[in-house]
Amino acid sequence: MLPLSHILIFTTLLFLIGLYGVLTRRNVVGILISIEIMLNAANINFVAFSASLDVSPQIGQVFVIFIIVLAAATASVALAIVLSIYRNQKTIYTDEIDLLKW
Amino acid sequence: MDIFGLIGPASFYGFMAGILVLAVLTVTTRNLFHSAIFLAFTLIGVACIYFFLRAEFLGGVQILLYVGAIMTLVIFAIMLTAKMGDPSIPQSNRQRLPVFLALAALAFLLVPQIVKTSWKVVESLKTTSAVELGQALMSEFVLPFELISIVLLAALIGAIAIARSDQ
Amino acid sequence: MFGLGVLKGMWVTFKNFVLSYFSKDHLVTVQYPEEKIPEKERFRNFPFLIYDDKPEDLRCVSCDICAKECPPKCITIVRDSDAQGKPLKRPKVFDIDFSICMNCGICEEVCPFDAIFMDHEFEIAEFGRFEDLNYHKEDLLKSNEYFAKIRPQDVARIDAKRREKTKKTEPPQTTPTT
Amino acid sequence: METIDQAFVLGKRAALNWMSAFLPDWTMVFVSIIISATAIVIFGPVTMMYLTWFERKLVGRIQNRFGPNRVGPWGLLQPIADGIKMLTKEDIVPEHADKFAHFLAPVVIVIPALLIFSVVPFGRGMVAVDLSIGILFFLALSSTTTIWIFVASWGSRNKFSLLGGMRSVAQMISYEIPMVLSVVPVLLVVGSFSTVSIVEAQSGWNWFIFTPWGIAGFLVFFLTGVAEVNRTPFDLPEGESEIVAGFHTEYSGMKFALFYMAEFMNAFSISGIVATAYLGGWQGPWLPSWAWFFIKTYALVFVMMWFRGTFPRLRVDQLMGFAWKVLLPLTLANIFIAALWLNLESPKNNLISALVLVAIVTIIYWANRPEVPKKRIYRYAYED
Repeated sequence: MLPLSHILIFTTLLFLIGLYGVLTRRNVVGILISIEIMLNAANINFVAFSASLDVSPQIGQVFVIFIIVLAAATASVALAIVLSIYRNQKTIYTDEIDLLKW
Repeated sequence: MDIFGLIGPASFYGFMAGILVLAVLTVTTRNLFHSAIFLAFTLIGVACIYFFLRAEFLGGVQILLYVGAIMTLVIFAIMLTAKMGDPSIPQSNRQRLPVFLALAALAFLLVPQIVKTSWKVVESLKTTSAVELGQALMSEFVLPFELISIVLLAALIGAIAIARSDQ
Repeated sequence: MFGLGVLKGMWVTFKNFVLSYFSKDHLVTVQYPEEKIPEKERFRNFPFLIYDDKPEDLRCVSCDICAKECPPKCITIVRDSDAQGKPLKRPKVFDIDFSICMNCGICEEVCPFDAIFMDHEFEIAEFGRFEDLNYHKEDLLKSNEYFAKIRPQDVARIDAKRREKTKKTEPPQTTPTT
Repeated sequence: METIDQAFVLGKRAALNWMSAFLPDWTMVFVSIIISATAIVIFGPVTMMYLTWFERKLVGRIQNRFGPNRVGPWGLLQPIADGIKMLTKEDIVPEHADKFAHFLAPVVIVIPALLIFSVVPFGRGMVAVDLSIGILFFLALSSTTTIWIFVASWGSRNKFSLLGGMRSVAQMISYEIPMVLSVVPVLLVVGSFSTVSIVEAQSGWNWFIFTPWGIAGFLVFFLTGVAEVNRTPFDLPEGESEIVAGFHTEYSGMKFALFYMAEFMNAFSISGIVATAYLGGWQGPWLPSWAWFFIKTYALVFVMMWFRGTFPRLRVDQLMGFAWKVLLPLTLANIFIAALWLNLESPKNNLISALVLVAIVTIIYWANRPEVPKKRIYRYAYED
C-alpha cells in the first residue's frame, strides 16, 4: 500500500481545490458543489487515517457516515434556501444578493 | 508477484490524479451543468478511493447517497435557477488570482508539514466489515447516531418550510 | 377488493397470449403477401373495361360520360374513326391514370352501357410515377367471365338486363362493319 | 450432473489451464478477470438483443398478433437486423444541444448496467466478483442511472426531453427509497450484503418468498424494480403518448440503442437480483443451478413484459402516491415484521408475522381507500 503521506497530500490538494471553488464561484450552487468536494477530501482523510493508524478502524468510517449524512442535510437545506432566494431576488449570484448592504 | 505491488499503487496514483483533474474542472468550468457532471465523476472517483482503502461499505454508501441523491438535488437546483447558458455573465468573481496565490502558499505550507510528520503507521491496511460498523453505530456511537437522525429530521422539515412558496 | 382488477386484467392478457397459439380467433393477423383475406364481393378498387367474347368487342361506345363525370378527371377517351373519318362506336384511346384515380366508382355508376366496372385488383404498385400508372386500353381490358368471377351477383343482374335490352332491339342489331 | 452444474466454471478453468501453458504465471489473474469480464460484456448485449425480440413476440401474442417473424425463423434474426439499422442510421445532434452532455449521457449510462452483472450470481460459483457489499453495490449503481437520464434530457435542449427527465428523476428518487428498504429484511436475516451468501442462506426450499415478510418484500422489490427501469406501467419518463419519447426524444442511431440497451440490461439484472434475494437464486432441485437462475429470472422478465402488455400508464400523482403512501409504510413495517419473524421460535413466527402483515396491509389499504363520492341528489331539480 502506498504511504499515508501521499494520500494526505492528495486530500490536501483536493481540499484546496474545493476551497478555491468556494472563494471564486459567484453562483450559490457552484459554491455548494465546491463544498461537496471539500467534504469529500475530509472524508478520504478520515478513512485513510482509520485504515493505517493505530486506532479502531470503525471510528473513522463512522465519522465518514456522519459526514455524508450531514452533507445530505446540508445540500437539501441549502438548495431550499437557494430556491427561496431565487424566488425573492431573481438571482443566485452571491455578489448580487446584497439587500442588507444598503 | 511484483506486478501487483506495481499495479495497485500505480492505479491508485492514476485515480488520484484523475480525481484532481476532475475536481479542477469542477471548480473552473464556466457551465455549471458541466461542473455538476464533473462533480459526479469526482464523487465516483472518491468512491473508488474508498474501495482501494478497503472501505467497501463506504464506497457503496458514497455512490448511493452522493451520486444518487445529492447530485440529483444539485442538478435540480441548477435547473430550477439557472440562466447559465449566457456567456456574458461572469461565473467567477474578481478574486481569482489572489485566491489562487493564497491557496498555493497554503499548499506549500502544508505539504512539507505532512511529509515531515512521522505518522504512527501500522503495517497492514486495517479493514472493517459492515456488521462491525453497524455494531459501532449502535453501541459506541449511539448518541451521535440519534442526534444525526434528529438533525436529518430537522433538515427535512426545514427544507420543506423554506422552499415552500408562501401563498 | 383491492388488487383484484389488476389480476383480472392480467388474466385476460394471459389468456390472449396462450390462446394465440391454439385458437384462430386469438390470432387475427394475416401474413399478407403469402396469405390474403378473400375480397368481399362489393370491394371495389380501380376501374377496368369489360368485353364480351373477343377483346375487340368492347362494350364501351366512347360516349365520354365517364370521363366527364370523373371527379379527378383521370379518364382520357379518344373516339375511333374509320378510314373516311366517320366516327365509330368504340374508343381509339382509353387511358385511366391510376395515380390520379381516387376509386370513387362514379364511372361505373354513370356508364349507360355497363362497360366500365370497378375491379378487385389492388396490388398495382410501380416504380415510375408518371407513365407506369397510366393504364391504356389494352391493360384495362378484362373479359365478362372475369367479371362474373369477382362479382357474381352483379353480373347476374347486369346480364339479365342486357339480355332484355337486346331482345327488345333484336332485329336492328348488326355487327358494325368496318 | 455435477459437470453440467459446473459447466461454465469448468470451462473457464479449462481455458485458464490451456492458457497457462504459454503465458507467465502472474498474468493468470488478469486472464481470469478478462475471461469473466468478456463473458459479461458479451452476455449483456446479447441478452438485451434477445429480450427485445422476446418482448415484441410476447406483446404481439398478447395483442393477438404474431410479432416479428420475417427475419430468420420465428424472427430470430430480427435483433441483428435492428442492430444493423441502428448502426447505419444518421446520428442527429440538435443544433442548440449541450454537445458534451448529449454525447456523454448514453455512453455512461451503459456502464453501471454492465457493472451490475458482476455481482449477479448466475449459478453455483458463477459470480464474477463476490463483493462483500454485493446488494449495496447493485443499489448504488442502479441509483446512478438517474443522473445520466437527467443529463441526457438536459443536454437535448428539448422541452419534452426535459419533462421526461424531470419525471424520471422524481420517480426514481421516490422509488429508490422503498427499493432500498425492501431489501433490508433480507440483509437482516442473512446478515451479509454478499449475493452469494444470500443465495446460500436459502438452500433447500427455504426461499425467502415463502415467509410472510418475504412475500411483501418480494412484491415491493419487484414493483420498485419495474419502476426503476422505467417500464410500463411506470414508464412516465418516456410516455410516448404524452411527451413523445421523454428523455431520448432527441437521440437517434446508436446513441438511442445505447439507452435501449441500458434499459433492457437493467431489466434483466433487476430480475436477476430479485430472484437472488427472494426466489432463492440458483437454488432448486434436479436442474443445474444456472438453469434454475435463468428460469427464475426469465419468469420475472416475462412478468415485466406481461405488465407491459396489460396495464395502462399510471398518472403522476398515482405514481407518487403509490411510492410514498403504500410502498414506503409497507417496507418500513416489513423490516419490523422480519425482525419479529427472526426473533420468535420457528412454528409460531410465521403465523404471528403473517397476522401482523395482514393487519398492516389492511391499515395501509384503509388509509389509502379510494374516495368514492357520494351519489349526488339534485334537490331542486325535481318537483317535490
